[in-house]
Amino acid sequence: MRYTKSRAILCLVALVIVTQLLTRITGTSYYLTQLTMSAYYALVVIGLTVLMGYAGQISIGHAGFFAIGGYLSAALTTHNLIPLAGSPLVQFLGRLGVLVRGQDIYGEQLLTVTPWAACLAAILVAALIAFLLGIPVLKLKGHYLAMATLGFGTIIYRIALASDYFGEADGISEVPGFTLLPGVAGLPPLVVNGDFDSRVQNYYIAWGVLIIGMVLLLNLIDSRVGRALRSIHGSEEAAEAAGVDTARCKLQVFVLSAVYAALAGVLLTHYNGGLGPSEASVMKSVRYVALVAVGGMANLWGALVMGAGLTFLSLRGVFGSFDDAVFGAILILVMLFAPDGILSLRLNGLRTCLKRESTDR
Amino acid sequence: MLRIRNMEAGYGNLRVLKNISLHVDGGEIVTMIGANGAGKTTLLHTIIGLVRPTRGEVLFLGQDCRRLEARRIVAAGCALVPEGRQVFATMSVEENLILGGHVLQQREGRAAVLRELGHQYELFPVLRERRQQLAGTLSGGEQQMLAMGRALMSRPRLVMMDEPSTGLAPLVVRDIFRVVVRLREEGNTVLLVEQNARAALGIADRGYVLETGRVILQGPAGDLLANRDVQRAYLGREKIA
Amino acid sequence: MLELERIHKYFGGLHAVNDVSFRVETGSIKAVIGPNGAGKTTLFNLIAGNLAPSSGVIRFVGREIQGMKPHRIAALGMARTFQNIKLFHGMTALESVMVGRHVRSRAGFLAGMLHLPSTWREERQIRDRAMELLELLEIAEFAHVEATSLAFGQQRCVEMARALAMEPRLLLLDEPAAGLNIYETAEVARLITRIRDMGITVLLVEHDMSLVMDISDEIVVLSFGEKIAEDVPRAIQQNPEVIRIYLGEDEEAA
Amino acid sequence: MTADLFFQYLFAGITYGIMYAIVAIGFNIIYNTTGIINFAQGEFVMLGGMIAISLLHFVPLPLAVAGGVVITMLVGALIEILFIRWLDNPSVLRMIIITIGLSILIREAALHIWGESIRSLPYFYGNEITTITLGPVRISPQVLWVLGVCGIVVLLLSVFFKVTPLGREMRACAANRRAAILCGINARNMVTFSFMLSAGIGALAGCVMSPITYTQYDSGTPLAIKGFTVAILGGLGNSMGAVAAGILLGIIEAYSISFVPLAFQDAISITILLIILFVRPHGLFGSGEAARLKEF
Repeated sequence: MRYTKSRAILCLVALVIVTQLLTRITGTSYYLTQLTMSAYYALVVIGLTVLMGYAGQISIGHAGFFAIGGYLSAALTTHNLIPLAGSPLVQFLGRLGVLVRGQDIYGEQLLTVTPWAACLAAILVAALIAFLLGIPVLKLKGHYLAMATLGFGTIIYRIALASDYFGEADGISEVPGFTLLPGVAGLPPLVVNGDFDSRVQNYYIAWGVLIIGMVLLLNLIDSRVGRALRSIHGSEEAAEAAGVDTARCKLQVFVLSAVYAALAGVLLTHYNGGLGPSEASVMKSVRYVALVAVGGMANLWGALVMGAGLTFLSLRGVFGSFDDAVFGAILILVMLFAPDGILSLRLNGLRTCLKRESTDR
Repeated sequence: MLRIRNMEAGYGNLRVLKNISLHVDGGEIVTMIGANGAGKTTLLHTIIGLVRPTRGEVLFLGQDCRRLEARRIVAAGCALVPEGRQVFATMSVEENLILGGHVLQQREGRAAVLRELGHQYELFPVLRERRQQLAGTLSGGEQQMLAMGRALMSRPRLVMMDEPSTGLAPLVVRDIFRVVVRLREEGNTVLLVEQNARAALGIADRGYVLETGRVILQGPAGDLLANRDVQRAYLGREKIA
Repeated sequence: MLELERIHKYFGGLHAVNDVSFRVETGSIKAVIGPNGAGKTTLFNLIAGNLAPSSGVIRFVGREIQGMKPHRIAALGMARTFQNIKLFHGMTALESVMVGRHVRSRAGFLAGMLHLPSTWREERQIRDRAMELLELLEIAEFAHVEATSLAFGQQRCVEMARALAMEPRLLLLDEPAAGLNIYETAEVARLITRIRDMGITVLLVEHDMSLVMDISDEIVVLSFGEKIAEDVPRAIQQNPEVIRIYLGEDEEAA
Repeated sequence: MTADLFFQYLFAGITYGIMYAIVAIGFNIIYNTTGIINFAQGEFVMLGGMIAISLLHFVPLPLAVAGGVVITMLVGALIEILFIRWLDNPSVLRMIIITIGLSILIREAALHIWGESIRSLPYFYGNEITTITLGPVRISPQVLWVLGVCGIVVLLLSVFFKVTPLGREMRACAANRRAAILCGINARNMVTFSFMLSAGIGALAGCVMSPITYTQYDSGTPLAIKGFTVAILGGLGNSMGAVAAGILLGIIEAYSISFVPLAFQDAISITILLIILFVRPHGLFGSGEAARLKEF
């Protein structure tokens, strides 16, 4: 089992490298931009897969966690703290070394939170919200759980849309790059940003993060806790009878998937240099659910391939103005014909989807 | 009237009934007795089409029932008084009865339903008293009568009853069984599934004993009543010491 | 081992369990029987923690467990099987049994994600133990088959193996022979006796009377939520009250 | 707050509230016969309005509204027959996802047919500035139309379910599906009817509200969330509870404008939904007991 797992990961790494080389040879390196973004979206999808496919808890609000990550990180790294420089909190933060000085395009002095601190804060907040929300929400089942998470996503969307602090309908732009590692010993620094010449580097950062995230999740589902999760999906009653603390397990995985979504939100926001409220919209959440479903529900590899693949096609504009409709159709077709994501059926379902998509166009 | 041959049925992987053969002729009361989990309810559900047999044949009035939808079998004249009564709790007694007359209305029109309604009120006077009351507020015995009345509203050729005595006081059980006897006098055919073996065999013409999905004994009710093996079917064989 | 003291359970107006008390002695096989709706399953759910009793005390290995969550009771050493087999969809037979080792292992969330060496060692032990149990129940050849796709009798074995993997002190069996044929039932009877001989106390609900009479040390009879008899099998068979509720009242006598 | 304003808000609240109640009743009808929450319920409201607006180019207003309702009913029936009828015992998760998918498809179809522009039916009587003075308040006659039509719908529905054979059979299916089948009732057709019925009343509500709230391709989802809130608040399956809960939510929303920025208004109903789900999932007016004795 472990053997095939590491081999599959190696294949993925090889594929990532080959793809980059191919784009270079064929002079299509502009594809790298969308491939990078797809990797981050796929990160959300694999996190949601563990929650939905393995633990069996639906969430139609994961765009909310993505947005919490993205928005907090963006706001903290762009809002100028100079006017508040005198306040004890800002001074305290300054002493902690999490503030950075800079200049905006007009040469004005800027004082903002460093990306690392902002990223950590954003992820912590997302985890905390997931934790607090999860305690009551995960007691719910079926329609109630679906509606509650949908409601949560909508609230985040409304807040993003209505708050001056988060830029209302315009969102936040001019988010600085995120220096993961400073340049050492002649090596260039590792920065998440949208600069033209760091495109290759960012492609590797994104896929690197995705692959690490994938390895961690693959390990998880194969472990004691992972089996407990899957048993909850199979039968909550039997899982409890086998000594699994189902409430705690569900909460843990809910927080974990929220952290994945928030991390993806942070990184993608720094990569794109900004984000808007549509990232928090219900349609985005539904899209993640669709990607999990088409990946085969309880199938991390399917989720990764479909998450990255379909998102890439969507970002390339292949579906044109039918973009959302395609995801709606995918959802319905998968659920009608291959709800369990059985391998053979899944391939059939996929073929149907692909046919549908091509006729849609 | 009803003829079942070598039938097998179950849910998913679970084979509840194995190799069942039985028949019910017109005008008789046949009882099917057996302990919990012997497959009695599954048998009735298979006859009425709620469960599909995996093997064998089910003939009702010479018609093959295996592929028919439940409501078609009901329309053909086979009625089931389900276990646990299953009355429409939020609807009035009269509404329950009228709904039971659904197939009669389609067959013979509204007037026939009203006539039949009168007949049920005569059979179960207590239902007439409570015609406007919500069915969910009736006592257990009254609900059982309502469930029987509802099934009889379709003027069925064969009435099947699933454990009508469960959870009822002995006096009420006696009333219910009296009605069953009266049904036969009126020319009806009854297939009665019971756990209360003594009472059921007391009124039936013939009986079958079901044990873990198989018919292990059959014969005239009187013979079964006297049979030591019937007791065995309920209390298990004695340890061979 | 297990002690029920004046247990009552009401559902709305329904008195589902009425003043039931009995004890299960360590190392014995005890059976609960009774007609439909007698409250047997409710009683099981009360013991396993799926329901909380309206009043009364349940003691297990010296601790009061009424109202405790099922997983905590399980951790104290109580395992159960279900009437309508509850296996985990999408997991192999081996994995299902490995879930049973949950309470006997420790690896947490992060350890699982990082696959630390200690986790890895523990994982191997879990796997070995689960495999042993599958061998014990003679279904090792299906270890890597999805459990829900197995034949019915084999599914019961997987469920039983899962329960045994918990190394329980008390095993609750809810109709272990339901849906099995005569030979399989005999097999189950043999297995239950073996489990008892392994030192595990057994409490079962069963409809197959011959099974119950053959293997139990003591029998409790329930009717309408009340305990009407508790005795050894031979005495239960002779008990007029029990015969009455099983065969029903005589028309004339009533 | 002046008395005048107080009554204005009150009327606005009741108007919106009864609208939510109609959506909630749509949820209830389908839920009662199938146990499914139809996430595409809001789209029926949008479709009704949109179709009527388009028909208005060819026929007079009453016919356009009737057309909108009838066509939406057909869409509802079609959806049930194509996507739901033939599924054997589907899981709740599966049904949720399918109906969400449907709502997206309907919305996207509407986007392609009608575009992103905001449309509306004309006022049924008078225009935007026509008002009627009722004691201390001046209200638009359309508000009376909304109240009247929705009130009549609720009334007709209860008569339909009480008196007609079809209504009785649908109630029977809701009360006990298996027993209904044993009475010879075609339970599957009842499900189709329930989809048609809830599509129809949703569409009607969409028409009468259109002059006030306007209609846009994506106006369904927010309505669905509020309708669901109301359905839960009133006790799932309980339509009289839905009316009370709808008016309550409408009034809360209306008055909340004085306390919270308009943009957060939606967040209020969702917060109420979340709180209700956590605290009293069987609704404000239902008890656990009554939830079992479902009542239209």
